[in-house]
Amino acid sequence: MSALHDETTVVAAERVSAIEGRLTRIGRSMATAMIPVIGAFVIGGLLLAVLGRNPFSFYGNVIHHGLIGSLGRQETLIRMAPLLLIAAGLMIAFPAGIWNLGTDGQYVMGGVIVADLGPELAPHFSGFVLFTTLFVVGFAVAAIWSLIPAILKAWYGINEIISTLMLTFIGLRFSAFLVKEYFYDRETTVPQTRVLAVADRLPRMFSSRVHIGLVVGFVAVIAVHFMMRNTAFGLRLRIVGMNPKAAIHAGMNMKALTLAIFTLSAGFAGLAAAVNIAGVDGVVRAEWNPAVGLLVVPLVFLARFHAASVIAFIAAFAVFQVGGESASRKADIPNFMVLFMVGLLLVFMALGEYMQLRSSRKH
Amino acid sequence: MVLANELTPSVELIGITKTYPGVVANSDIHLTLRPGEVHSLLGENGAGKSTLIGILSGMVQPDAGEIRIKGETVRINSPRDALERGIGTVYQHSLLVPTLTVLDNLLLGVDQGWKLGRDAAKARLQEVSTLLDVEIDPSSVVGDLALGQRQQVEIVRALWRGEGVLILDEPTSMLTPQGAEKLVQVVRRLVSNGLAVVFITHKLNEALDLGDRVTVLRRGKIVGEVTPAELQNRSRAQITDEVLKMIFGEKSDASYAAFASQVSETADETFRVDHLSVEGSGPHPVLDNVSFTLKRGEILGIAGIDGNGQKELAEVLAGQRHADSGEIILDDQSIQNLSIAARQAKGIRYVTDDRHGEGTVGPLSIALNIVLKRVGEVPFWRWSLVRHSSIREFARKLIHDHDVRAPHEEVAISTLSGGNMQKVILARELALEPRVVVYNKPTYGLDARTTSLVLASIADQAKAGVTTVFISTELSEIVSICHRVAVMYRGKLSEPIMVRSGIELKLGALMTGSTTL
Amino acid sequence: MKSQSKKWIRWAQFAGALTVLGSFAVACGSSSNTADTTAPAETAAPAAPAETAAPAAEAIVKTIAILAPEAGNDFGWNQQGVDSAKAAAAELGIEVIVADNLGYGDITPNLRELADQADFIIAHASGYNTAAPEVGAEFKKPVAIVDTPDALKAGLVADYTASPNEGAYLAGVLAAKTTRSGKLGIVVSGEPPSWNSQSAGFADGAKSVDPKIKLLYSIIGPAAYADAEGANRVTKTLIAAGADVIFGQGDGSSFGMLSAIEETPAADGGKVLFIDVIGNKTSIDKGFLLSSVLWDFKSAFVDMIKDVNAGTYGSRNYALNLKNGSISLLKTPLITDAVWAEIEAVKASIINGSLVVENVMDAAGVRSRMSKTTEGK
Amino acid sequence: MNGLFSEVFISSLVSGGVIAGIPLIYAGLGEAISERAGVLNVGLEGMMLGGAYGGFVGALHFHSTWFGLLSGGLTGMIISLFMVVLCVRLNSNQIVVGIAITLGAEGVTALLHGAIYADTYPRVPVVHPYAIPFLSNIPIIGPGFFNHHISAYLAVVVVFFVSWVLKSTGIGLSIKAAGDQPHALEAAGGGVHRIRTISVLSTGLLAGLGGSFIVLVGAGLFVPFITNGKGFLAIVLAMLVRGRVRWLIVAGVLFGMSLSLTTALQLAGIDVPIDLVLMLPFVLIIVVLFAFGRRSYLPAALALPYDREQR
Repeated sequence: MSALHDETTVVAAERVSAIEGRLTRIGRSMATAMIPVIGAFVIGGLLLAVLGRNPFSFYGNVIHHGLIGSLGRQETLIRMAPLLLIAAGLMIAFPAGIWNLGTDGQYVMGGVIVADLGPELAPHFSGFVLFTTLFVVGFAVAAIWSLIPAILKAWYGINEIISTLMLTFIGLRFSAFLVKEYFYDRETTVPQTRVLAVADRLPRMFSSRVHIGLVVGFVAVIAVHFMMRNTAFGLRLRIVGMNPKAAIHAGMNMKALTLAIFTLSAGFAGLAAAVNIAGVDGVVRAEWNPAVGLLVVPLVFLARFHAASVIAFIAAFAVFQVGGESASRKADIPNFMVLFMVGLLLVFMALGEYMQLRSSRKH
Repeated sequence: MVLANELTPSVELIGITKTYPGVVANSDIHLTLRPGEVHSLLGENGAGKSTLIGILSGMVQPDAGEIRIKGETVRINSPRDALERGIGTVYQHSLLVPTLTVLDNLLLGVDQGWKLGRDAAKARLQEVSTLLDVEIDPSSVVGDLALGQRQQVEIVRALWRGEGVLILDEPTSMLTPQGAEKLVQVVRRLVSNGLAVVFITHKLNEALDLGDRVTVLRRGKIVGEVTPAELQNRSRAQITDEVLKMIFGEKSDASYAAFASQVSETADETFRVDHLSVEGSGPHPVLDNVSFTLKRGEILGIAGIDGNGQKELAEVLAGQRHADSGEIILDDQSIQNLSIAARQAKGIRYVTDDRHGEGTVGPLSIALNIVLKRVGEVPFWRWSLVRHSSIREFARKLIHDHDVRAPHEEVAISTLSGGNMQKVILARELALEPRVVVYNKPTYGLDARTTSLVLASIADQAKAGVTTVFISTELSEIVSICHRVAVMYRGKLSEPIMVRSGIELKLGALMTGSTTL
Repeated sequence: MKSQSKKWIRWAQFAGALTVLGSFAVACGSSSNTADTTAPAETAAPAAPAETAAPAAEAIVKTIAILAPEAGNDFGWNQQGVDSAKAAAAELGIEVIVADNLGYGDITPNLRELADQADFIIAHASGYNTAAPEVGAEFKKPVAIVDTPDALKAGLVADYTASPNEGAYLAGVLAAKTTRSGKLGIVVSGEPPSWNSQSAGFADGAKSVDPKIKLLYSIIGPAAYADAEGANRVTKTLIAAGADVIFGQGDGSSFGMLSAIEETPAADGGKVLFIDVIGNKTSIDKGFLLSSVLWDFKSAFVDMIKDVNAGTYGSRNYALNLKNGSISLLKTPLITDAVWAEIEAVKASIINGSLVVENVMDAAGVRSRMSKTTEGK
Repeated sequence: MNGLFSEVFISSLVSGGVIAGIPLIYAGLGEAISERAGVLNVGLEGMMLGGAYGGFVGALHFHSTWFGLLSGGLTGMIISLFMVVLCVRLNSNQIVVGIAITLGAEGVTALLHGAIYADTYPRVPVVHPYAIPFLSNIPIIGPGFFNHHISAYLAVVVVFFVSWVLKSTGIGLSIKAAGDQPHALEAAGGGVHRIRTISVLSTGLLAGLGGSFIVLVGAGLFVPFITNGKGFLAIVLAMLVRGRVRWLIVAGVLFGMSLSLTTALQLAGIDVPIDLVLMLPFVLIIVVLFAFGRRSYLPAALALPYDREQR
């Protein structure tokens, strides 16, 4: 009995110290969020200095264009929409222990069908009906495409890292084939689909250029977050991810769950493509491969599948991408600098995660 | 024995202290291991035995204190250091690589050079297994071995280079009575060759039988010692009584009650298993025509050495494994084709032996583990949305009813000790109207008191009308609570016989296949 | 308890990241650029009819911007575009903003930023031909696009399209007159229309000299555009099949072709020669560069800017061809004067219209012109 | 065999396939080692690319293919140090660090190449093939398979060597234990961190060799992003062979051959849209996976960090 008593006192003490430490905790977590950024900026700054550029004006330009200036900030927000949707899908797959590394293929497959369908439907439907249809189609096509690795995994135990990576390569080729053979707009010389007219694109918000796809992205990430944490389905997925044997032991239908994980995860990638095509691109060319999925993967991991962190990281990433290209141009260095800086940031964020873990273990 | 005391101690621990966040695992431990002596360490789960072994074997670093080996102060920074200084350990949980062969497991870490000396190793294995009187195929893959066989390999490995000190962490828990007797002989032979043996157990009789000296740990501290002189000169009953007090504090209630009661002659037959078979990849079937019939409230014990098909039988009954032929009948209805979930709904429950592997989801809270098999069900979920308050309330009640020692229901289940984890599993399976419960080694790794609690709760359930299949390797447990017992050997189940006293030796013979069924 | 505090950390991280990024930005970027606040909302509406969207008469181009998908020093498409834009700007005494390495993904952020900063946009990739006019309409800025002649829109959009088939035809003539084995290789990294046009032109030119000449055609492989290794492999394969002149079209991969040619002798033990496209690799050549179909965009760009200034932009497209000198064949020391004279003659007949080179843009048309390895000798 | 399908042409196709396959064998072997030790190395692409650049610079500087291979291998190894420090020592997420390494390497090599070599595009020294006596005289396939630079044969030798190490040596046992049951390795007196460090460094070395082979033997020069996803392909091949590393030789060469096959099909005038032809190599992998790769085995502790005191 006394052992139990001891433990309750410890808990009570923890509670008190938790309230006391809340302020310092906020400070600390802000610091842990910023240290990696500062670290990456310092190393990147050194490289810039070696190349004879002023690091301060470079970073100033990144932030200024990516975050502050209205022109760039809008682009940052627009860029975030598909990234958030892809992240929503990964927030389902990764906690469930499914390594869906094929979002790029799923994105392109969803996108190519939506791009063909959009101009087809636009004259007959408009607004809500049109976009809902396109979103559903994008989601569904990518989900169907992902049935291949899903079935290979659920019925034949075939590792999904291999199958999803391969299906990305295949999907890119297959979509090029579709564009060239079936969806080719014969009025253009370059193989591409017909263009969804600017008037038929997603509505924009608050008299800016930011289309409502951003809202769809935010809603998706938060909804997935809520689903994973508060619904029976989400708990089942997490159990499958944490301990598949326990899931079997508890009587869960592994095949059905595996199919659900793949289709949902891929579906969001398809939805991301649909949003971007209906909101920004309006068209898909043969050989189209925006290759955004692989960039979202580390962000989702670093955010530990938490909606707030996912949104924060994707925002920071988009700021960096949009601002970085502009800043590179102003500094007259190749924009490969952005790629390098993103790599650096990720390395430092991984380091920061380690520091955070260590400090939470200590306290 | 007198001579041994005059020699330099093999190992001396002086003032060893180790704390984990919130727990003092070892506090100011002083312990001396002498060559030629078996030193029994007794204590409940969580008394700090495992940490002490960890420190000796180099897996855990102490916060304070000193270790002397043969009089020389040393630091044991890693298991490698320990092994090089002649301290070999048989761990309670298997620490073998499942994908490697027996021989490669034995060579692991020993042979750091280029070419492995496999031939020499085979010879050495032959030597050691003759010494132990066990038969081990060097080329079989460890993952294919039964748990009991794996433990034999571990003992071989510890003896492999155990020149100075051999630590055995509950080594008999999976052996047959005959096997345990053999181990005793081996240990005797080893100490007569001048080894110091540390024997960790929570079984009082074993500790007293085998140990030349007994030290008792409670809550990380040494609370008492029985010297060789005392062991020789005082009566067993007296010592037992004293040691029990040391282990549990003043009140001692660890002796097994006689749980079994008679099953009513008129009780209906509720559960029938007909000619179940599962084919295997090995030479004989995994399950070979297994049949039995149980009355309401009856407890059938299934004895046998690990790996003879008991686990598979349990899994087939639970619906986790597909049977190639045969039928399972509950209340005159076949449940053969029902899913796991549907069987659960009908009151079939399975208490797995693999607590960490499949019984629980470590990072989840106790509360969620309690509703693990009811995810999505009302009242814990409504409209598919989780209702934490309802889950917590339910969990708190079960935690209280089953005396689970945990700070609260929201802590991760992985932070619980094995015994408390098992109580959570029992609470989960026995809640909400069980009809037939299949237990697979429910007391494995638990201390005497928890074992006794678990057995009592199984017996109580049976009295309340729950039909029970009780799989165990511990004959004493089977004898204490079962009405009938059958033995599994190579997938075949013997005809169940009524439990009576003195049945153990006969069962032991059946378990090793030395008598026909 | 524990999860509560974790939640805190997550949201605090979110808030912290944004706040600190923000304050950092204020500190660094206080020299706020007012131009950023342009782009009024009403431009978000669909492109207005061309006649009303025409820029005001006083709009004189002071700054131009060029957007290129890959590095501006690639000895090819991107470098020619960038260099031509610089030369055009220098000639007219105006500013030029170069944005290269932009890739083929979402180009709109860069387009909008440049549309904001420059008075005239050159979207130097066929992949930009949808986004650029849209952004141009949004900002009421004239843009130039490639390979899309139908997109003409007064004051806003015009196209510059090359007729490289004519230049490639000359290259084909040159190759046919140079080959010893009677087999020519064509290696491409993809099948965009302009390359199809050159492949077909090359084939027709070669066949005009020798109808029985063998043409071996291969696309590199799955990852073609920067696949120098694949280019090297395919080029060597074609050399093994007997080709001793290689007509190569590929961005980064064309360097792999060049190195394969340098390493591998032809079947007769002699040199294999390389005919490049678009750019001029003379400065890095080791004596294997036979020629190149050079594209020069400068005059087109100059004409465009002048038209913008005159208010007539969008009424016509701009052509690169032999006649106006923006397509030409590179003369290297490997070409004898006699052969060069013959080529000049063919060129003259193309320019005066007596010889018409068919412009084939589709892959099937290209393939129909090529030899099959299964055909008998 | 009439027409252009001459013997020289076919052996060139074979030879090209082999050269395309060798980098996959090197890098795949590296990945197989680190996966066996429990580290999922998604940074393979970055290590190959770094190795490609390092090999390029080394070969140019020392005018020697062998120095190029050496410096390429070393560069790969240095890049793998990131993985060692962050993932093996500090237990960071292996996927995050792997992708970071790939992106960083892409950025750095492109920047450096742009700054230093983009005006001259220098070519590395020409490699001299070594024809294996007798074997290279076999008609048709002989010259294709047995007339290569020695570093190509070296790949095969290294595969057999690693296969032997994994099977018959103490370090091999330790590597397998580190991936399957790291606590058992520790209990047996081996150091999990030490073994994983050695494994990841070997991965870096081999990936670097593979990358420099692409530049030195395959392409003859460096261009940005020259590895073009080969690192990811190598990861797939390593998983495909499931620890039986000798099959990597078959897998690598088969994949290379399927690339050559796409060229051959085009030249043979098979009238199929090119995108479908170029899909072939990847479809092939899926088919192989389906036919042989069922229940594919992966080490139990793959991608899990190791912490001695946590079980």
